[in-house]
Amino acid sequence: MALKLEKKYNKDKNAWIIKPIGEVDIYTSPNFKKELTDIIKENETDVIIDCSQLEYIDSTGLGVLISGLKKIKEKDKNIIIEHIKPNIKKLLDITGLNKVFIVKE
Amino acid sequence: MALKLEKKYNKDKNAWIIKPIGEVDIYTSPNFKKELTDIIKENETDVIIDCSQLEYIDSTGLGVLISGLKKIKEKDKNIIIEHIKPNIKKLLDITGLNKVFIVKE
Amino acid sequence: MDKKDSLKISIPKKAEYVSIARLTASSVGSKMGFNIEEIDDIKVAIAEACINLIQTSPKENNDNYEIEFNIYKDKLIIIVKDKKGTFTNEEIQKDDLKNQESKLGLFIIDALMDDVEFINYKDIGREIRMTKRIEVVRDGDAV
Amino acid sequence: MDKKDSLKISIPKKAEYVSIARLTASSVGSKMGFNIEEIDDIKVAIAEACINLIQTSPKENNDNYEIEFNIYKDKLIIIVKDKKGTFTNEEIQKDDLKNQESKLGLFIIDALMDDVEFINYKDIGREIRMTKRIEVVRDGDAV
Ligand SMILES: Nc1ncnc2c1ncn2[C@@H]1O[C@H](COP(=O)(O)OP(=O)(O)O)[C@@H](O)[C@H]1O
Ligand SMILES: Nc1ncnc2c1ncn2[C@@H]1O[C@H](COP(=O)(O)OP(=O)(O)O)[C@@H](O)[C@H]1O
Repeated sequence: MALKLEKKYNKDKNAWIIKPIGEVDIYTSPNFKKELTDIIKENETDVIIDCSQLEYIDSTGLGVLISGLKKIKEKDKNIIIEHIKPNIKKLLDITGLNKVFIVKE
Repeated sequence: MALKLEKKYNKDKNAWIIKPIGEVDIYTSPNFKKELTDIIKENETDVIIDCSQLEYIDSTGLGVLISGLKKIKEKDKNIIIEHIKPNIKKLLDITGLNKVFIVKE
Repeated sequence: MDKKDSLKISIPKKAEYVSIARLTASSVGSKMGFNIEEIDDIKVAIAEACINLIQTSPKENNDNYEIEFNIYKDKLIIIVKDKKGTFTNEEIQKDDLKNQESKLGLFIIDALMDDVEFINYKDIGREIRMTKRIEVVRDGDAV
Repeated sequence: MDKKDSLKISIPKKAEYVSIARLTASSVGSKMGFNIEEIDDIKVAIAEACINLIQTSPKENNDNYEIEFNIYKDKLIIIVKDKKGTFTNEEIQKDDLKNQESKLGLFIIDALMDDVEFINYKDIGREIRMTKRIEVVRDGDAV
């Protein structure tokens, strides 16, 4: 399965929302990294990752999130992870990343 | 995926209806053969195979149908294949079995 | 055209594992950019090749058999092989086959694949070699 | 407990094929009777092992790597192996790993599998060997 990325600006929240649909894995994460990095570079807002249709993420995908977090913190903004499924919540718990990111289920 | 078999007697049509749900393949066809043979042995009616939820059949499954047809013809009854999906219709066409069985799409 | 990649699976000669061959075929086919109907053809054909090999294998030969997926830009060559045994003419000629089911299997493989060969290798086994060509070269979801 | 069956796949060291390892793992796991969450654990762990091996493999070694599924009544042992190369301590010790992603991968494998070993074989390569036990022996849809 491949990865589709939807992104839009939400005025109410003053945040960019990225919605990965499918799988962020070793094959698709380079593209995910490019999109996330571009959004962080070009904007001065928080970034919400809407994970309602993210079926799977591996360590390379988590690595992209961590690297995005480092970049966005330099601008005093944040990454918020929303609507994650239990299988992905489990990975954030295992890796301790649940304490690093703002995670809303 | 496994195979589930539903069977019931239809009074209006005076026929037994077998509905294979899933896949009739080299692994599941022995069981399908047993069920079909039993129904033919124990009854003096036509047998309708309702294929609306048959996703896949291989040569071993087609073999079961042929062997059932031979047995039921000895009783002057018939096997009617109903609601088949295009992928399975294609196999009946390829093998010429569309001319041997009564097939209703 | 040069070969790009090759995948191999080795599976027990048992009915319950044929579905793994189908699954792998479907995954490889979709990565290569075959359309849904073509992927289905490949799955169905590979299953028939596995069935043929399992059913013609002598009981005492319970080694795994192998399936090789050779991926080219414009075609997929699938080789289903057993390191022991030979095909007899009986087993591979549709016209004089006594066994009804095997006949059906061969009809199906022939109809769905572009090219099919049954090959015996002296002392090192036998293989069914099937080719499916990509008519329109598309981009798959990978490869 | 005696080994029942063994399945092997050999795949190119490329990102796009890791999904085939996941798919095969999921299919084997379901046949063995693991429950849905356990199957997911196995899929996730095998992917991390593949990623680790692909990413620590020197560029010039582009041979396929292999995954072996050893099926026992009460457990699955998965071996992800490369016929060349050795793991360095750098690569397999979570505590002093510099690379953030690899560290995550090792954490994940350790948490999801019952037993994990990184093994170097002198001159004949290296492997990651992972065991998942079936807590309750159930009937799978096959095997
Ligand atoms: N268990 C964990 N595994 C990986 N990263 C973690 C974990 N817990 C927290 N992190 C966070 O990931 C981020 C990046 O980690 P860091 O060690 O700084 O990476 P690097 O050394 O590559 O720059 C940090 O904010 C770190 O706190
Ligand atoms: N293309 C075909 N392939 C297989 N079976 C077919 C085909 N066309 C018709 N059949 C029918 O399948 C049935 C069984 O075939 P038959 O040769 O009598 O089997 P057997 O010799 O094993 O008893 C027959 O009714 C036959 O006509």
